[in-house]
Amino acid sequence: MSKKQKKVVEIRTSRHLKKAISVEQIMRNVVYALLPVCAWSVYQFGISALALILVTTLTCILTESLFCRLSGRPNSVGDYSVVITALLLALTLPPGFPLWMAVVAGFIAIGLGKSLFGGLGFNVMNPALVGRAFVQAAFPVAITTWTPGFVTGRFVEFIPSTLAIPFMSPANTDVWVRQHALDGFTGATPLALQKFEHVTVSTVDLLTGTVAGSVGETSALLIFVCGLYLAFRKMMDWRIPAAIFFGVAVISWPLYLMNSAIYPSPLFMLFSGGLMLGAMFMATDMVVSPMTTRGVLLYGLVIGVLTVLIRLFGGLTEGVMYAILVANALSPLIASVTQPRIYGEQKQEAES
Amino acid sequence: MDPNSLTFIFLNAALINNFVLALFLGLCPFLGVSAKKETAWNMGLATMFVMLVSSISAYGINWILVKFDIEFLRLICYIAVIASAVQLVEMAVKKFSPSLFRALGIFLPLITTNCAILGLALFQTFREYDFLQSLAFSTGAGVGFTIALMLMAGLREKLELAKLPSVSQGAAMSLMLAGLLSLAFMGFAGLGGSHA
Amino acid sequence: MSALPNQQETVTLDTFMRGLWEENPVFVMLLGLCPVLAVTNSTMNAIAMGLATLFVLVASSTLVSLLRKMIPKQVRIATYIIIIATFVTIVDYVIQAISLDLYNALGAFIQLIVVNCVILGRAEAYASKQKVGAAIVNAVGMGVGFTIALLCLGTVRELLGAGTILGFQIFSNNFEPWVVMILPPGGFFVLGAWLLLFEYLKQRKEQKLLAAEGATANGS
Amino acid sequence: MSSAEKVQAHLQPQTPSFAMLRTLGGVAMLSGLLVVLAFQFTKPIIEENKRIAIEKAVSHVIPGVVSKKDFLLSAEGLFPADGDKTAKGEKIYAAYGANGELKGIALEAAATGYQDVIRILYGYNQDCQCVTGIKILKMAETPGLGDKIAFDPDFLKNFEALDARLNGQKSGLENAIVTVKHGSKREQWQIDSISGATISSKAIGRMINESGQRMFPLIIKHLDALRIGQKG
Amino acid sequence: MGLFNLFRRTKTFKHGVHPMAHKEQTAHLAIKRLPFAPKMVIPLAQHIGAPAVPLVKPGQEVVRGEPIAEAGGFVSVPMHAPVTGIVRSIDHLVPTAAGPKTPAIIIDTYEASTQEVLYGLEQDLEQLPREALISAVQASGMVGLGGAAFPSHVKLLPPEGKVIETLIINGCECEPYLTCDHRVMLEQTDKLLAGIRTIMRATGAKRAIIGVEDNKLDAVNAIRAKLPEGSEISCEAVETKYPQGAEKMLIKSLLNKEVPSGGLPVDIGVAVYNVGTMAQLGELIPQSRGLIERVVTVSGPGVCRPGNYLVPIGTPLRFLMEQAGSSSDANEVIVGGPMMGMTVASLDVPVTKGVSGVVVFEKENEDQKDRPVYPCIKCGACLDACPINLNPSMLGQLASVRQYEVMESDYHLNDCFECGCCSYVCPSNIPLTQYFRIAKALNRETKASAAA
Ligand SMILES: Cc1cc2nc3c(=O)[nH]c(=O)nc-3n(C[C@H](O)[C@H](O)[C@H](O)COP(=O)(O)O)c2cc1C
Ligand SMILES: Cc1cc2nc3c(=O)[nH]c(=O)nc-3n(C[C@H](O)[C@H](O)[C@H](O)COP(=O)(O)O)c2cc1C
Ligand SMILES: Cc1cc2nc3c(=O)[nH]c(=O)nc-3n(C[C@H](O)[C@H](O)[C@H](O)COP(=O)(O)O)c2cc1C
Ligand SMILES: Cc1cc2nc3c(=O)[nH]c(=O)nc-3n(C[C@H](O)[C@H](O)[C@H](O)CO)c2cc1C
Ligand code: SF4
Ligand code: SF4
Ligand code: SF4
Ligand code: SF4
Ligand code: FES
Repeated sequence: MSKKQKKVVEIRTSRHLKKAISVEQIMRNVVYALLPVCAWSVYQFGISALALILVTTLTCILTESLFCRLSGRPNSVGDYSVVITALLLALTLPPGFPLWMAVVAGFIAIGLGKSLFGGLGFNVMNPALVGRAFVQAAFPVAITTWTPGFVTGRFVEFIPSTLAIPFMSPANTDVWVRQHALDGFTGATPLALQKFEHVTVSTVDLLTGTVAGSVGETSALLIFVCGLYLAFRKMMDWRIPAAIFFGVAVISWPLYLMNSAIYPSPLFMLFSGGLMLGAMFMATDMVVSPMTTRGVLLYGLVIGVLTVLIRLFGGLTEGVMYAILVANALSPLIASVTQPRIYGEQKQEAES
Repeated sequence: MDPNSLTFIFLNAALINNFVLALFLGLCPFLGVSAKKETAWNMGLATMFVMLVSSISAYGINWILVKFDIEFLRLICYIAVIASAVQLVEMAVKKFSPSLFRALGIFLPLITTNCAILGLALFQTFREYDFLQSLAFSTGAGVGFTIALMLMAGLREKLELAKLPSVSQGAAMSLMLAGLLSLAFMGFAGLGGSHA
Repeated sequence: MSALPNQQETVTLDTFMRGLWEENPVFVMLLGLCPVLAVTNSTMNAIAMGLATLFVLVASSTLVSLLRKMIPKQVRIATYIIIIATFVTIVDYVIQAISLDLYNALGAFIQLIVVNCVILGRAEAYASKQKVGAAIVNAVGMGVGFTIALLCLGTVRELLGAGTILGFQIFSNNFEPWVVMILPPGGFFVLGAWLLLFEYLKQRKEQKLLAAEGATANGS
Repeated sequence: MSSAEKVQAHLQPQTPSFAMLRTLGGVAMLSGLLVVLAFQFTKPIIEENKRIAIEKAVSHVIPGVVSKKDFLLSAEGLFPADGDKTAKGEKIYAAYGANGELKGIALEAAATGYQDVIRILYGYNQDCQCVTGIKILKMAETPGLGDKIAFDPDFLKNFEALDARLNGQKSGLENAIVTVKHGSKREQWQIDSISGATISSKAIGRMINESGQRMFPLIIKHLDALRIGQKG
Repeated sequence: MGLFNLFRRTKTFKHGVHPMAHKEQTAHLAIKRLPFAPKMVIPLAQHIGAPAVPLVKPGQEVVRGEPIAEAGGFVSVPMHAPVTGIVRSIDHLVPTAAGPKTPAIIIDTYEASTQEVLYGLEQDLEQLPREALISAVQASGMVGLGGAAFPSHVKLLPPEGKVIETLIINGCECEPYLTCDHRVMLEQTDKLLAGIRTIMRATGAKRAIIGVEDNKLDAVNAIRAKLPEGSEISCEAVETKYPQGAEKMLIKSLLNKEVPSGGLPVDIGVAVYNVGTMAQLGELIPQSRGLIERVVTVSGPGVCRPGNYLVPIGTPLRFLMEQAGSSSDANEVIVGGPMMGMTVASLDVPVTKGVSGVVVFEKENEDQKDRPVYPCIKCGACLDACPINLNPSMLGQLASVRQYEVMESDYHLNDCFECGCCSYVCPSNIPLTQYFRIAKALNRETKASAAA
């Protein structure tokens, strides 16, 4: 071939244009979207929350690096997905969760939830939730110990259980709560209050986040807005939260109409507990959700319905995590029954 | 909900105390036949079917055993009668519905002497279920088994396309998957109990 | 399965040792997983279950081997099952007599030994073809291998899940148990982790072997 | 016989069904023999074990008991458990002191807890009309959380004298037995729940209330028969 | 994720992508003639089907417009001399944009030869019967100018039992940068309509619809202005979206009908032609001339004088680039549009009948940068982009574990028409379309060797 050409001509195959959005960018933007939620949680719960977030982040990054090295893959920390996992994990833990248990959760989340399956894109369940579900089963007491927010001195003093010695039981927080909390505040979450006492927390409190709960789940409004940012940048599939909200409403509304003394209103259902965080940031983890429109809607619906069923009829007060995990497990099956009809495919073929 | 109600027995056997994921019964077929959705589905159907047959036969035998006060022969009778009942039904199916037989046939002999089936019969006896309760229990167990099997098959098919690390291929991976499923199913704890 | 399907095997140490490692029923052949996972939430249960299985395994192998010439092929499985069921029933009653608490802890799993694939597998693949001596030694090996596997799981799960072994406190009083370990998922995870560990060690050994071979090949 | 055997052998040279029958029959006989032997040998020991277990449980929930007698109790009446086979009812254990005086009644109750059904034995004292103790027979509650119902001293204290007075018509409890939030017990008929295990605690309250509403009026009705139970 | 598509009004199809159009560079520039290159290279296989058979010998003089090769079969077309000059050789290994080297006729242009075409006969189309019209189309050497270069006359003859009822004229030009069809519609409206009428007569179609993307409303208006009231020809605006110009998509948009999987438009009574094809036919057939030049858009950030040029077929790219000028950073020359076109390995390749544009990119173009390839994160963007509704994610994963047969049997690989939408949107930067090309080729090979 003639070598007279001065310039190097590169040979590539077609699609010479590329949409200016990459995995790394998506993941980075999810991290951005989570930062306000983290900031609010630190404001609400103080340095304990900050320590929790930092510890899970560090653990997840180290675990990811370790497993990449062990399995001979290039280090994949740079794609930011591990940071999302870490942040979401921290946001779903109670504020006074012992740090050593958070390390366990982070290690399990990345090790068992992600690296074991080959890393980004191959995991079968949401890694952050795998981590949380593991510690929930391992340390059921610690993970259902809630402490109130906005206590005085939260920026200089840790919640006593936070600093438990590794492998040792955390200190009891009852006394601490009684000393620090505002009047009558027991640290019970709105869902527990509703379920066991039939006391319904006002929707305004749920929206603004002045209630007890996991580090990052308290302010439904803030989470919703941050999620919207992602939806508008098309980095998150808005159909999933929409289907979840629909599923929640469709089950809880008739129940509420039937007996509003026992069953909470759909609004309460939507804004309490981890539903908003779960719907906006966790159910939308694309790796473990179906891809087709019908699939995605079905998936969201399953999560919504399961969440309400577990909350109202199950042993737990909170159902989002398990609902998402079960839906993750279901998603290959959902995908296989919701493959779209391709262009030009004959009707009878589709039916047979 | 009343712990003896049919719905609760069904739900309990299908989800809360799922045979595979919570009680560890029937792991061999669970691990052996969950690689493909299609086989998993057929296996699930076959298991449901055998469970129903053995539940009914166990109920009958137990009645006789109690009547004659020879409960010490229970184990031997259960295993013998279940195996023959399944064999008989298998022959009937083969005769009357060859297509159904083709779908279930190869699995039936595998299942007959399997701990999920015997476990089902023993549990229903220990818990002193009456006939309808036994039916609810066995259908619940069968449905639960099928659900677990299908979920597992879906996940394993998905992982076929993944770039698994070399150490986590094979049985270890299946067990870890089962563990994750079992973890997820913990969410069903207490479902249907009244907690108000 | 067995290396020597039909010819009579002379009893060697290997007849016994095979069951411990090379053909370990749990870790290598993945048989009888249900009891392995179900009863290993404490060491005591693991030991009891191991011994019960060992007994049934040895007794039924012996009987099968004794009767091997008299059992027609068509009814062999039925015969084996009856023999196994007999011994299981006996074990069941004996354990009830020894301790009701233990019996309640093991639940239906004692009776489920009947369908444990290890036992039927031994009867079919080994005892029905070998002399009594070999059958017994092999069965003991398998039974011990099974018990070891149960112990591997039982100790880890009890230690992490309750901080004790055989009920004795191992860690300090303040140890926070990992409850998940004695719950169902823990069973799957611990067995999975053992298998991962074995696989990792095996692969490392193979790599080293390959490297060594490569070195000698280059050297020569 | 031998000719029949020959014919059989002739028809199916490889599988003489006589041999099959012989083997199966022989093995079945052998196994039957072994099982019966084992059963005979262990039966007394097992029954003894069971008796001890029950007695232990009864004495756990009714202090000072020396002997007990089993009854079946239902709306139709009170029957001795080992008498009439057709009698139907819930099994109750009447517990007697050293002098044969009725110390209390032990009853079983069950309800769904956090994970699975919880089954308990609890004692009822007819004189103070109160519950005197509970013992968990079977549960699958979370270790470290729900399983505290079996041994948490604060929780068990609730049942040392839990008020179970009957109402005026003697048709049910004057005050329903309820489990209340940890730290908010005010009345003698309330059960203070274990913090962090509300569900398991509530299950206990529920099952005692449900069983009590049904059984206590019956017990009071048949009190005389129960009192003489041991002597008669 | 069509949150906003809920409100759309123009006709369109499902899915597809919206790349930056970049048409402003050339859309306003009228078609300009290009001078002759000193050496012309006319490959004998510029179209789909059998190569043409040369009629000339080295050393022979040819006149612009004269046939120099005849059709090599029914699915084949003749070639005509683009310039007046002398046949230098018939080379066997000339590189082409498509890649493989093919035989070609090389002509040395006479200096100062005229652009006028001296070859051809006036003919009265009204008098010609259908068969004659069809052979006239073949004689003109016309192939689809929309890119696929399929011999146009073949589409005029529907198979037994099928009739063409509707003619669709493709004026979408959905590829970024390209504006040649746009200019043709504006400047050659009369010829375009004449061509359409001819073809309607040749096919017996009862109506014709010109589909134009709604970013070219001026073209729509220009065409509509020339259409009489109640005409059987109409002109419709369709949504601006890639690949609106793909015939299956355009049929869906305009007629709301789908071409059956594995079938052709004719199966539902439709034939699709590019506007450029029609305009050229409208010009050539009445004078029984051959196709010797076409409009080519030369554009892209690496070009100094972008524009729509009327280029003689056979002009080497090097000459074209010299005329249009390229910047010093130019590093990639694409023949066709940037979505479906191909990078050329050498500037010696000639402009052929199917070349609608030449796009030159510079190094470090924003949407061009090399990105790392991540594993598929199952985001579903590709599913939402694929106009055929395939599952490119699944296909890609299957391709990476080499299950090519499963791709075909279970996931409709063969329905993929390689539009590139999926790779365009993939945030993991997986070369999906490339995988599918390879998979198809390998499957074909497997089948061929199985048959052999
Ligand atoms: C109760 C049961 C026991 C089984 N045991 C074995 C076994 O010992 N060995 C085996 O290879 N497969 C076993 N299987 C698995 C099935 O036979 C399985 O369909 C087959 O191995 C799949 O083979 P393939 O991977 O070649 O399709 C068992 C399945 C069941 C249900
Ligand atoms: C893994 C896990 C296991 C649990 N086990 C029990 C249990 O066995 N019994 C119980 O009452 N609550 C259990 N809970 C807690 C209940 O869900 C619920 O939070 C608690 O009963 C509320 O009590 P509180 O209002 O006193 O905090 C468990 C929670 C988790 C996460
Ligand atoms: C992805 C894709 C995009 C296409 N876009 C256009 C287009 O914008 N304009 C066009 O005329 N043909 C386009 N085509 C080609 C048409 O499908 C069809 O072949 C052509 O319109 C037929 O006309 P012709 O034979 O006259 O070229 C496209 C093809 C594909 C596969
Ligand atoms: C919208 C969105 C939501 C995500 N949610 C989660 C999540 O809930 N948990 C998590 O571990 N990773 C999440 N990720 C990150 C990433 O997908 C995850 O680490 C992969 O599952 C790892 O394979 C999310 C990413 C995006 C873009
Ligand atoms: S080259 Fe093809 S895709 Fe591009 S504008 Fe022309 S016809 Fe459309
Ligand atoms: S290249 Fe194929 S798979 Fe990809 S979008 Fe186009 S038609 Fe669909
Ligand atoms: S666009 Fe790319 S990353 Fe997303 S699902 Fe498709 S192939 Fe996977
Ligand atoms: S796959 Fe088909 S369309 Fe693609 S390059 Fe090969 S022959 Fe051409
Ligand atoms: S041991 Fe349970 S199925 Fe084999």
